Amino acid sequence: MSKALDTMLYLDGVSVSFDGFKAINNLSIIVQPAEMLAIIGPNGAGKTTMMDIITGKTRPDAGEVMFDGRTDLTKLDEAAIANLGIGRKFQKPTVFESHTVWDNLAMALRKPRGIFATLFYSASNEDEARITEILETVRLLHRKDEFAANLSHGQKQWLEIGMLLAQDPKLLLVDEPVAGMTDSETEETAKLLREISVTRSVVVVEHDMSFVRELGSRVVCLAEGSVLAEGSLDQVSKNPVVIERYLGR
Amino acid sequence: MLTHLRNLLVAVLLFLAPAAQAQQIDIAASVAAMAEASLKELATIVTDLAATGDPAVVPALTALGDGDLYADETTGRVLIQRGSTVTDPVTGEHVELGADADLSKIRVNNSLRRDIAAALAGMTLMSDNPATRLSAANGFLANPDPANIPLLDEAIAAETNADVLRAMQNARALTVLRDSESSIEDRQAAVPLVAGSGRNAITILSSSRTDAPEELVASINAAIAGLEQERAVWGALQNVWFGVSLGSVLLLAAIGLAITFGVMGVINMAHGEMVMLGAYTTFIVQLTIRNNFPGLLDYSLLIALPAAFLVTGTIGVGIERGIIRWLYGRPLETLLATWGISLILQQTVRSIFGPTNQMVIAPTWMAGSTEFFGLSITYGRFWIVIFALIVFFMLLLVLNRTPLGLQMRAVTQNRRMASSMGIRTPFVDAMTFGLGSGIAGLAGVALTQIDNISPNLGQNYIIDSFMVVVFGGVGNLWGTLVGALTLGVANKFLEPYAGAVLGKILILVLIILFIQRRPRGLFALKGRAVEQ
Amino acid sequence: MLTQALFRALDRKAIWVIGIFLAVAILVPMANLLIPPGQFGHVPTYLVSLLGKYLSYAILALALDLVWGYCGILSLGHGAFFALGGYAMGMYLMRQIGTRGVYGNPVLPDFMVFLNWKELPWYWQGFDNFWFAMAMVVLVPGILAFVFGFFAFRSRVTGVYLSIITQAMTFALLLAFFRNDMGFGGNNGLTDFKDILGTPVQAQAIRATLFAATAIALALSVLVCSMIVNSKLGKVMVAVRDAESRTRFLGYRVEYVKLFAFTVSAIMAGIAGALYVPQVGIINPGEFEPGNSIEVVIWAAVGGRGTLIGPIIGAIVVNLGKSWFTTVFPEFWLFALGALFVLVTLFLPKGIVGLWKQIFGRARAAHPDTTPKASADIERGEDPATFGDAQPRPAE
Amino acid sequence: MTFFSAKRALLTAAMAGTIVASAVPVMAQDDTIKVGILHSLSGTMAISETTLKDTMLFLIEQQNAKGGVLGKQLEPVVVDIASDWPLAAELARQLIEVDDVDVVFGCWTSVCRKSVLPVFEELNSLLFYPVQYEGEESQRNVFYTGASPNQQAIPAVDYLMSEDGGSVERWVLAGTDYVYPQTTNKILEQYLLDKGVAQEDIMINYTPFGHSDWQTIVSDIKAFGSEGKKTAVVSTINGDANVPFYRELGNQGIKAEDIPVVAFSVGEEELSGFDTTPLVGHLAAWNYFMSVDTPENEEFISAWQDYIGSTDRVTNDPMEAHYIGFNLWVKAVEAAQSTEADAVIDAIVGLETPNLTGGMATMLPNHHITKPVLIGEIQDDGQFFVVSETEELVPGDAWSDYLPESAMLEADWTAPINCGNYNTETKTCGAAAQ
Repeated sequence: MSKALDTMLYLDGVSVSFDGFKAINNLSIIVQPAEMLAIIGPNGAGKTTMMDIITGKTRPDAGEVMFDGRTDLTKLDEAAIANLGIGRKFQKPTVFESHTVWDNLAMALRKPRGIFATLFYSASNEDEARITEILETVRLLHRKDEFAANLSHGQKQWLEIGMLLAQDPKLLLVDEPVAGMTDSETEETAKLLREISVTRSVVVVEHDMSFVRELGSRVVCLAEGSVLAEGSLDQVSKNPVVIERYLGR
Repeated sequence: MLTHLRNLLVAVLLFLAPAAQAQQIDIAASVAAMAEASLKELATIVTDLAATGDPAVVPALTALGDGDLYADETTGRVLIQRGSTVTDPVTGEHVELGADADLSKIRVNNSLRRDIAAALAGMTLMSDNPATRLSAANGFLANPDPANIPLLDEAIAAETNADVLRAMQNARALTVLRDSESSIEDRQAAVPLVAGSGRNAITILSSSRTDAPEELVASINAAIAGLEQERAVWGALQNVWFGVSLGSVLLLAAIGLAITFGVMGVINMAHGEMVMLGAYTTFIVQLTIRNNFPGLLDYSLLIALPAAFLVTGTIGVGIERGIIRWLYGRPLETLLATWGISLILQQTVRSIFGPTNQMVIAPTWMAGSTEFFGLSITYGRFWIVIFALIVFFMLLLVLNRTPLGLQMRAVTQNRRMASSMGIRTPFVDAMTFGLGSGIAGLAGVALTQIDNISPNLGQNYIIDSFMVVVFGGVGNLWGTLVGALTLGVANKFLEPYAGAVLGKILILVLIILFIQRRPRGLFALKGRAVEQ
Repeated sequence: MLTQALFRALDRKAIWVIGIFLAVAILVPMANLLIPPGQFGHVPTYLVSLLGKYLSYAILALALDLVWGYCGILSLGHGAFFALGGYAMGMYLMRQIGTRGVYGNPVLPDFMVFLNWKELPWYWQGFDNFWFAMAMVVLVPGILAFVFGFFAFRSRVTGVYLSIITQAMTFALLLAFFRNDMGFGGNNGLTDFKDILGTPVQAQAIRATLFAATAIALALSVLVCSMIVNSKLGKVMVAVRDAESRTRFLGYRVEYVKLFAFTVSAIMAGIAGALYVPQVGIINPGEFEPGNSIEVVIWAAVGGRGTLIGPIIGAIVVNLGKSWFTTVFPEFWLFALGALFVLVTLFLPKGIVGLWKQIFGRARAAHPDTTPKASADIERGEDPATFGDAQPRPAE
Repeated sequence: MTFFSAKRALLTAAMAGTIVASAVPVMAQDDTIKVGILHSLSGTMAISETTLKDTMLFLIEQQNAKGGVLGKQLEPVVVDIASDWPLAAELARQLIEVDDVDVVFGCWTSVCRKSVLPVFEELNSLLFYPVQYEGEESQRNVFYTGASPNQQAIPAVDYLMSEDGGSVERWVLAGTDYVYPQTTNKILEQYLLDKGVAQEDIMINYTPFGHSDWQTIVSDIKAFGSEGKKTAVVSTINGDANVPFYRELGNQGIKAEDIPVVAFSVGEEELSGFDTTPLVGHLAAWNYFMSVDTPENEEFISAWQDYIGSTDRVTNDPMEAHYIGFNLWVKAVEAAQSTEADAVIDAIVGLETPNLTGGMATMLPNHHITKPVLIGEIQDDGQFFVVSETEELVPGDAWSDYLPESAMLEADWTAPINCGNYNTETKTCGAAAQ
């Protein structure tokens, strides 16, 4: 418990299995405040399941999951966890397609989430300024009144990142943010994430090695539900086991 | 079978006939008088005939009781007509009907039937046919009369067949037990015999208790106490059987839905109508057989099985190709469209066959019941249970062991992948839906044996079917099996306490609560796959 | 706060709809009461009640659309809330009969007298008071929906499972209300009403008033729905419909959003039922039939779900058709209704409103607001109304 | 997303206009007398009611061939209730107000009658109701041509108690859980208790509509009936539930000689749906059987079968009730020389028309009629063999004498009483008796 103190995210000995298949096996990961962590690993390594556990979608069979040094995430559900300050971007960009870009952000904006609070909510100038600011950051200002469904794949990725920003979380879980982006966009994203990680913790899952390199963060390689290697990208990519199991020769 | 016995009986009696020559005049006259007799007069005639004790009256009385005795309005003659054979009730000779013969049935009512049965029991106790003797002994059991004790003693002494002997001894024991003239010792000795006589022993004993002397009451009470314990056990088992048989009906109705809904994701509200069409197919098949090949009547249900499967399967394929295939991935829309189809099918059947019930006759091998230790099992229900299990395992086999089954599973798991691997997905879709519908048709064949064949037949089962599938867990055939049997047994255990209506409500409430606990049913799939 | 919400609710479309029904609420009774029979423009009393019935159905359809069209909850049990509201009203009307029942019992309704009940059951107490009864009209369906929804949504019963258990709920209530021991008149239900608020229910003025009340209730329902769907909460509801778990990861309590919509919708359905009963003169367990609830779904679908006007149009059109068919071609009504179900789902997935948009919306096709390419996407892949996670799975 | 435009508003208004225009009553005075036929032609009740619609069409055609009524032809107006009872009330109103019919023949279920009753009262029109029912009702505008409990249930029980009927001592009252069986069983229970039957010798059981799994109940009946005393089942099981019930009886080997079942809702039409061989000897109590041998009946059956075009079609008791009701109405109209409801109501009481089973049906002041009560045993051809018949016609009783709440009530729609619930103790109409 004391070890968890002063960490942003603390996973210790987490295991979960589905119908006998161990998706996560004795996984331990620590993320410090204002730290970026990149997670790589082959398909089926348990990356998404790990995120599911952190965000409350899946309950672990065993192990400790602590947030901000004191909150036990295994006891909470998705909404509570999100409200604690954990934002998540999905592998497949998931935006609300029948809402406009603006509304997508308005919904994500950090505001009271209660029934009556939302029923009687009116956007203040402050809120609108914040949304406009985010729209500029993700470069979607010119499409703010369009339905999210009409965006390209890359734009949806950006919108989702924008929603993440609007949530103003302490910890961001970002699953494959650059799939479908052009090279320059990828670069832009890396830059954005680095900026964010100055004040918040960020966990990025990505296959794109050049992107991971650009993040310049600590790297963890997962395989078969547990940590295979940990360190800088160079250290990890030189690890023979990682080469064997993931990167290939 | 029964007619066979009767013919045998008649033959035996004919052989004995000369011995009774002396009284034949009387008998013939009495029998002839039946032609014009009112119910009251018939009762007198029957009593008189029975009083002769002459076996020669047996054929006439048997025929009268069975409704096979006719009066020829033209000649006034009384005749026995069975099928196309017409015989004289007294001589047993074949009779050629005149061209202008006009046979009208000599009708009897329940009390006459009872009189006849009692009269025949006395006369047939010494028959050569064990089955006849058995029914005679059972007749005595139903009407215990101390006057018959000597007759029974005589018969017991001569009896060789163990079953018949037991029945006779039971009848005698009961008669003695009820006879206030017999000694207390005799009556007490009769108690254990009566107690061992079968299902109704408790009720017979308790009714014998009313005017019995004290010491007898004590031993009767002891016997009842013992029996009641036994009955509690058998009663529970009987309930299990009722539950299983109700469950197998639910299983039959639901199993096709487990395919169309569970495997394909189509919420087929017209499923009940497929069941209904299966039942109507059975009706048509039986009608055709009755009119053209009456000899096959007993097998009409078996013949109807493939017919119903083909008819409903084809209609299912038609519905899939015509409507459902435009709606894949939109399960809700399939609910609406198939609900519409169900209304159309119902009204179509109503327009063609009319709104009234149609008749499907039970084959002889499905009629009646048997005692299995302490359980009473009706053949109809028994065969439905067997049939449901056969259908279930055949379907399991088809899904898990045939190429079609493999393709079905492939298509439903990943349509695009399956298609790119060369599986003709539209064909597989149509076949899957056809299979589900065809099985519904099979269920319809079985349901002709317990329910109405009317345009509304399907509606009575659709909600129950969905409950079973959802309760068991969508996409899991074993879940459907366990779900159906659980609901059936639970229903039957609730029924005695809560009554049929409240029992059903409780089951629904329990399902609702259960879904809260396990939102995906009894046999839910786990893991990430579920959410996607 | 409220004024802002109201202001938002009263957009151009809503003003139109509300305005029309308020006008209808005034004009039809006037045409009935002021223009003498036989003259042009007179609306016979019979028709006033008939139209009143349609409008109460329209409220029911709108209520269903709020949960289905906007929140993605396909309730196959909304008829139950409608019927419960109706029963609450019916109980009030039964108590109003007083000594005019055939047995002249001042307290017990006739059916209780001849089933030999000696005193009024506790749950009938208070229904002689109009306001108590009106409170029950709102509370009974509301509380049932709240409790049912609380457990169901908390357990994350979704999609087809939810639809099936709502159907089970209405079916269980059907069986329960059929029971004479329940004390609601069994199969016969409640009927032979005499007075409402001291005035005979058959009186022309009362019928006109009931009609006006129904039309106003419909206008208010539209207002309430418009307020909800135009608020941020309404956007969250649509978000729940389209991507439930994503909404959850944004920190919204999906179960409460659903519970709110479900409860509000049930209350609206209850009010519709209460308005329906005095106009048709009977409430019986038949209203709980699962088939009735499914028919409500088709009203919404025919008109166009996910819109405010669609379900209203759908309810009126389908019921007009029903009235017409059952008189003119009685044998063909089920064919027509069945065909409607099939054709609408196949060819008019967006209902009459969608068709209207297709035909008349072309001119404005360039405007991004009204031509959501989204709809095409949604149609193909993630239909808002489909059971997102009830995807087909293999048999084991 | 909603959007709205002036065009749509216009459409809505136009639609509303059409409704108004189309529903204004047609005021044309044509030369026919309109007869409303209000039965379910679809839904659960279609099975029973469709035949009644055909019967009415048949009777009207026959009457028209005879020259109609008052020199005018009769014109049937058929509507479909679709087994939807609020719709029944709506359609009744429509028949009277819009189609301007002079009389309505219709309904089968009690709930249908209850739902349309206020409409007939309000609009002062006439309803002829042809089905046996639970009694406890008499309304000025309604004529009950089916049996009330004293014309069906009580004679049936009397028969079973008699020596001919088997001197029954134990009773199972099995019914579907709705008002008719509940009331009938209540009346019968009181009647049996009055006759000295012990409470433990009466078993009452209710099942839901369309109940199809009778295993438990039939085995309970079997157990109840094997306790030495002669037992009978009085069945008020309704509609579709009968087929599975009788099947289970047959399969569990309950024979009519052992435990006879007397039914009040099973007639020729219902029996045409199954093989009656295992049911021979079970009973039904009605006021009409197709097998009754009278010239009127023979003529009726052959004309009906000609009309419907099938010699397989059976006739049944509610059809006869419509036949009687129709003839009484025709006579009343001719006596009153008017189709006005008030005139017909005044003229019809006391009029007579032949029953198809012999004797005359008389319209009583309580708007019920006199009927013979027949007990028939089911035969293997689906017909009934009459084993007992009341010696005299039984007048229909609106209020049962066996219920404490209604024993003192009488219905009399003639002057000076002119009410449906006259209390013979307080000498007032419907005044609080409690």
